[in-house]
Amino acid sequence: MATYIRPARKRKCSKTIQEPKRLVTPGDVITSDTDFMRGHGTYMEEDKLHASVAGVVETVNKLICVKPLKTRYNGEVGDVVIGRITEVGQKRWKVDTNSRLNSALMLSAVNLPGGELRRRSAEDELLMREYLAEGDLISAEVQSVFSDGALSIHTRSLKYGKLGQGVLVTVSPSLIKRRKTHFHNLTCGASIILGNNGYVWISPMAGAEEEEGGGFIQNLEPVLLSDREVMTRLKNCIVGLAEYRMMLYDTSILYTYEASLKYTLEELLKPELMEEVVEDTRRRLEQET
Amino acid sequence: MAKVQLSLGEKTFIIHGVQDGLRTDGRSCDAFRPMELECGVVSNTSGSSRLRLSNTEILVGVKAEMGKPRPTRPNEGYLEFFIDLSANASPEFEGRGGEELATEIANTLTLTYDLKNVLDYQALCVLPQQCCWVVYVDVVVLECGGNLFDAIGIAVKAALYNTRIPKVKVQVDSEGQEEIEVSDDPHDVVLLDTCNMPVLVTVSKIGQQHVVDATLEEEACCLACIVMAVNAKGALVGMEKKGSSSLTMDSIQDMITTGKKVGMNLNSNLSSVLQEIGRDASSSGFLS
Amino acid sequence: MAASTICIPGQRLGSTEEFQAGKGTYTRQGYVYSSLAGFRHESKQGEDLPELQVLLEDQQTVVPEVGSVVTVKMTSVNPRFCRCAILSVEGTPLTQSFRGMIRREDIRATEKDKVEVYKSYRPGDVVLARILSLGDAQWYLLSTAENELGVVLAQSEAGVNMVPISWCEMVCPKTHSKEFRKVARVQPQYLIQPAGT
Amino acid sequence: MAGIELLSDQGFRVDGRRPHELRKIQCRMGVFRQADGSAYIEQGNTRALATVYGPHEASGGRVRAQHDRVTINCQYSMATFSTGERKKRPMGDRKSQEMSQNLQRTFEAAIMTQLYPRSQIDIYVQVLQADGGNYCACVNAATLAIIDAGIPMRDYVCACSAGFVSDTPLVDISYLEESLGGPDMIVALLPKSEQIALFQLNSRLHADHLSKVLDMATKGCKDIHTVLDGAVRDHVSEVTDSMARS
Amino acid sequence: MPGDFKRIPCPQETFQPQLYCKSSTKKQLLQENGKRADNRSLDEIRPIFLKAGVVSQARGSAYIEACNTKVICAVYGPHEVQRREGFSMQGSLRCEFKYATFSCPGRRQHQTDSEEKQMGLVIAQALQPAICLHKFPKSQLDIFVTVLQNDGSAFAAALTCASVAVADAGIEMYDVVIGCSLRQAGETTSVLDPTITEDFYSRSVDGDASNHGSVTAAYLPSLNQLSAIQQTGEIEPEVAAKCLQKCIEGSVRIFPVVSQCLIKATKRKAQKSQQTAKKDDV
Repeated sequence: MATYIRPARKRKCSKTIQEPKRLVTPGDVITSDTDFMRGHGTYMEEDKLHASVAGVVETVNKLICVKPLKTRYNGEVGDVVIGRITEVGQKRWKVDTNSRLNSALMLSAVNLPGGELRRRSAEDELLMREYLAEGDLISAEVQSVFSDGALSIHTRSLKYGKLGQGVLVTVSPSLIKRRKTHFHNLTCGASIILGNNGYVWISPMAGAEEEEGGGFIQNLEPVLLSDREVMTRLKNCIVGLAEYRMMLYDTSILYTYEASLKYTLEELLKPELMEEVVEDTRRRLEQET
Repeated sequence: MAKVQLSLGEKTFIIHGVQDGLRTDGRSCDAFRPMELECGVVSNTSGSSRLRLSNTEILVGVKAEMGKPRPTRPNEGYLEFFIDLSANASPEFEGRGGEELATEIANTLTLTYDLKNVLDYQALCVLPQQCCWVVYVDVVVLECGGNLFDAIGIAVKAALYNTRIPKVKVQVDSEGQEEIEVSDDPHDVVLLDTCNMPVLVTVSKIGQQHVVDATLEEEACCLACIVMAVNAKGALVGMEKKGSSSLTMDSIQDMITTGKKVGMNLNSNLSSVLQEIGRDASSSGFLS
Repeated sequence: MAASTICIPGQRLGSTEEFQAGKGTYTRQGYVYSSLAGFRHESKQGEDLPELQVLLEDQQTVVPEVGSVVTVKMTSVNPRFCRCAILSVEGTPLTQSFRGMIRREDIRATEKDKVEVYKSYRPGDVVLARILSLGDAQWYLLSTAENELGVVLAQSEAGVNMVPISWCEMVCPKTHSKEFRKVARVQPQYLIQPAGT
Repeated sequence: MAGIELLSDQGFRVDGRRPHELRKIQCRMGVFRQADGSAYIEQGNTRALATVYGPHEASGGRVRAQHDRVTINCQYSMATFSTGERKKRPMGDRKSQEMSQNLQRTFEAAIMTQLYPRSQIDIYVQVLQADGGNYCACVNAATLAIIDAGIPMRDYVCACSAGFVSDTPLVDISYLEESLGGPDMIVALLPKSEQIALFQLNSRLHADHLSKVLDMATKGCKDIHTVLDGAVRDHVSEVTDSMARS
Repeated sequence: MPGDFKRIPCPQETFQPQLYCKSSTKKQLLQENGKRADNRSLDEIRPIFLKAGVVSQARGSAYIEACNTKVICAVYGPHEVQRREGFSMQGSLRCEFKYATFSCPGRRQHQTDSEEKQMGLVIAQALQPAICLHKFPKSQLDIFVTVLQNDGSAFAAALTCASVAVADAGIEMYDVVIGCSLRQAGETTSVLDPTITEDFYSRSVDGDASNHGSVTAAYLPSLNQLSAIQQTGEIEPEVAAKCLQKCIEGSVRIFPVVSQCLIKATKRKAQKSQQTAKKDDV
């Protein structure tokens, strides 16, 4: 069918869910005990600790913080992020990483063609647009956080750098589960990078990497149709998981992928079928734990 | 339009995908994303509709008001289109940011609806040269996920289907003065015949192939597209080429054929959904 | 020149097997086409295929390109860089100026770290510079790190055109006060004598 | 006053409410996917939509950015079909510019602006159907949208209108009650600390009655806060549950 | 001048008197001998006068006249982009299209209305594929088109005129752009290069209105591609394709005029520069 229109569905009345303990909303008093340390999402007033966002209170030792359901990305050193170049400056690129300020990628924080130990010359400054231009995507690691909250990122490792062919999916950063590794070669035949900032990159399975050119040369050969089908299905699965607010990590994605196999790619676009697939996955994950 | 920037790799992936007939969301080249439609969303309008096409969300409110006929057509009423690209859809549209695109869409709609066959305009006239119905069709774009033209075209047609214009009686009093009396019975209304109204179909050229219902990402890869207004019979009631590239006659012919096919399909699907929803539907709107 | 050699944009001039595409032409699917309304020129150099050009003497549209030498007028100076308006490109005057910028490290070729912008340029100076890169959305990036590039025309505080006395100093003929400038060793081909001097 | 009695002898208002009763409030958070936060609210027949983008890099470069706090940018608009008589333009007139400014001030008082130096938060509200208390509905919707976007606030901001008819203060007045003259008070309140973020009074009201009407509006704000807080808690519980089960 | 209409003592709304004329004779598209009102055959275009380099201040300019349709166009630039936008390796085009207030049967307003804005956008888009925009990064080209008199097909004339003006400005182009209009009247009849009386007005069609409409196309002769299509009225897709084909045929017939015009303009320029060179020698 070329087109598919239907009357809007009524949203399912969600079953009454028990309110989690220690759920707070802005302005709520968390504690009047002064022994605690003030974390994110809280503020002090009149010697009482108040919440400033809506979420569940988390206490780690003496630190109290409230994590909202979704926010812009709050970078931490060591996080894997995916970013898009928005501006080429004189010694740095400005990168959109879904944080509240653009991140900076210094010219000195990238591996330039010709080996790691190469000295950066004035010519490199003029050639910056040749390496990374506006719109290009990179994977990188958070190197440090500036005082105003902006991030400084680097790509000085072979696993980071400019991204080639693939699809980007953006989800809320809070849906990305923190893992040891965020780079996965999924058994279904595609690789994904789950950026901590909520940007997910799906690409064809990395073959024999040609490491010449320091990763600035892109392979623009057509992707095999079979690989493309896998990637497309993965994309739809990740979009579906995010839509129904499931955490994203290799297992959940893989299970959803497997559950989705009973439908064709076009069928998966229908919300009710996607919902069914996600519920199947949820059940399977719950059984395993 | 709310534009997304893409890297060369992403563009290549999309273009090759279209070449292979498999788009990044799993659709084939001539398929639309599923749409959800509801009518009667805003209760203080004569007719309204809300359409959701993936991330594109359109709200249309129709208000019929009394006005003076245009001097060029003294015995016809007329439609007036207004598009509001609200800042809700994208911060780019804040202030006057969306005005240019909004006029472009409104112009296209005006051209395609301003035809003899589309609507019985004479029925909208109350008193020649003095009084007629002016049907304001106001479109608000609440979210923008690509393919604005087509989504607006469908939503407008649905809102007009939902429109109820009060019946008007003209009485001549003893002094020969004409008096207009508008019926306030909610069931004593005139409905508009929508079966000749067109829908818009945008066929975008990507690489060597063309697709319908392009997403924002696909629109970023598209250099030229043709916006066609297609009626239920499959005839073109308006066509415009947009974009910065030129097209060969062969590809134009192919694109027109696709447009006709998809347009007729859209029209027939839309009319069956509208029948299902019914003329006097009202719904809860955003709470659902 | 014979009238038959005038071409218009989109006109096919010959196959790429016979010719090379030069100025004012482009190639498409194995043929050389004209991209200007102008006169057709063929030039042969050595073993290469003859080069096809379409030229129009008096009127060339110019925009600053990387590598071209431009004449600029300084508009503002600060410790890190100076801003300027590009007035002409390779001797062809522009109808409207483009904005450019010379960074401190691009002012001269040697002892870059000792450069002081104030001792090199002042607002109002006319300077020869070379385009380094297209820069960002607003500014072209220029350099004067060559002997031939730098100030050609500067006025002293007394409002008189100064005379260069060394590569880094100029003197005012009226007050004989010296001022620092990064002076260009002007080459004749870039020199356009103002009328009446 | 033209024939309509705003308050019957039995103490009922035109729409059957008692003076201290609010209209029915229904709301939903997270209506849109692309924005950072969004919310929709219905207060009787008044419907408003709010979206929040940010915090993000301040547009217009360093010039507009404030080095010590976030810039809050608001736009108030009304759909052209929202009012009884069609509006010519959704925004740009003086009234909506004033509304935008009011919104900005209101939320500068509540959002913890010092947390995000050099950034910008865009708050866009749109009235889809107008039936009195448009500004209030917008403030309430925007509050929900900001919470949805996870932007830290000192407290909710709840806004409520109040009128004064035949010696009785009326809370949450409808378009009809607004348009038949009489005083019209708008209060935006941080309900927990009872701080007023915005106070506006149109037309004349005897100073003796001020505190009565203000109390009514304040109470209205607190009632709205209860409703909104309930909605937020439901939303948060549902999502937390979903995330926990995966 | 955009006037302050509140202070000018003239009626707020005026109408042209023609509206109130009762036309006794029904307008016929074709005469009995199968010819059009001005004795042209169906696919005959009006004779065209085209001259480049008519505005001395502009970098390039052109004037086109097809009987009573007269359009003038001037090109300025390339110059720096004024608005603060992102970095672009490609130049940008801006086109302003304006009907002179006296050009149409009814008076037009000074302010550019939405139709004119739209036309400007379409002209810019139609010229874009023909211009080597990568040759002037970060810069902008301004094209100003004014219709002096509109007797039908003014938009098509504007397209041709604008492209000649750009070529005259010495901007590198892949190809020239030629515009051509057509009015379809019934399934089989189509009238090329219609005058304003022949042009399509949806409500003036009697009886069955299907396959009545107008088509305008911009053709790139060397690339053999179309860079603009505008169609109004109700036309079957198959017929529409034929209409476009006829527009292309029409454009091919206009091409020699364009080519002659550019050659002449180039010669004139060469002579001029030789003369000034001689003067300098003296």
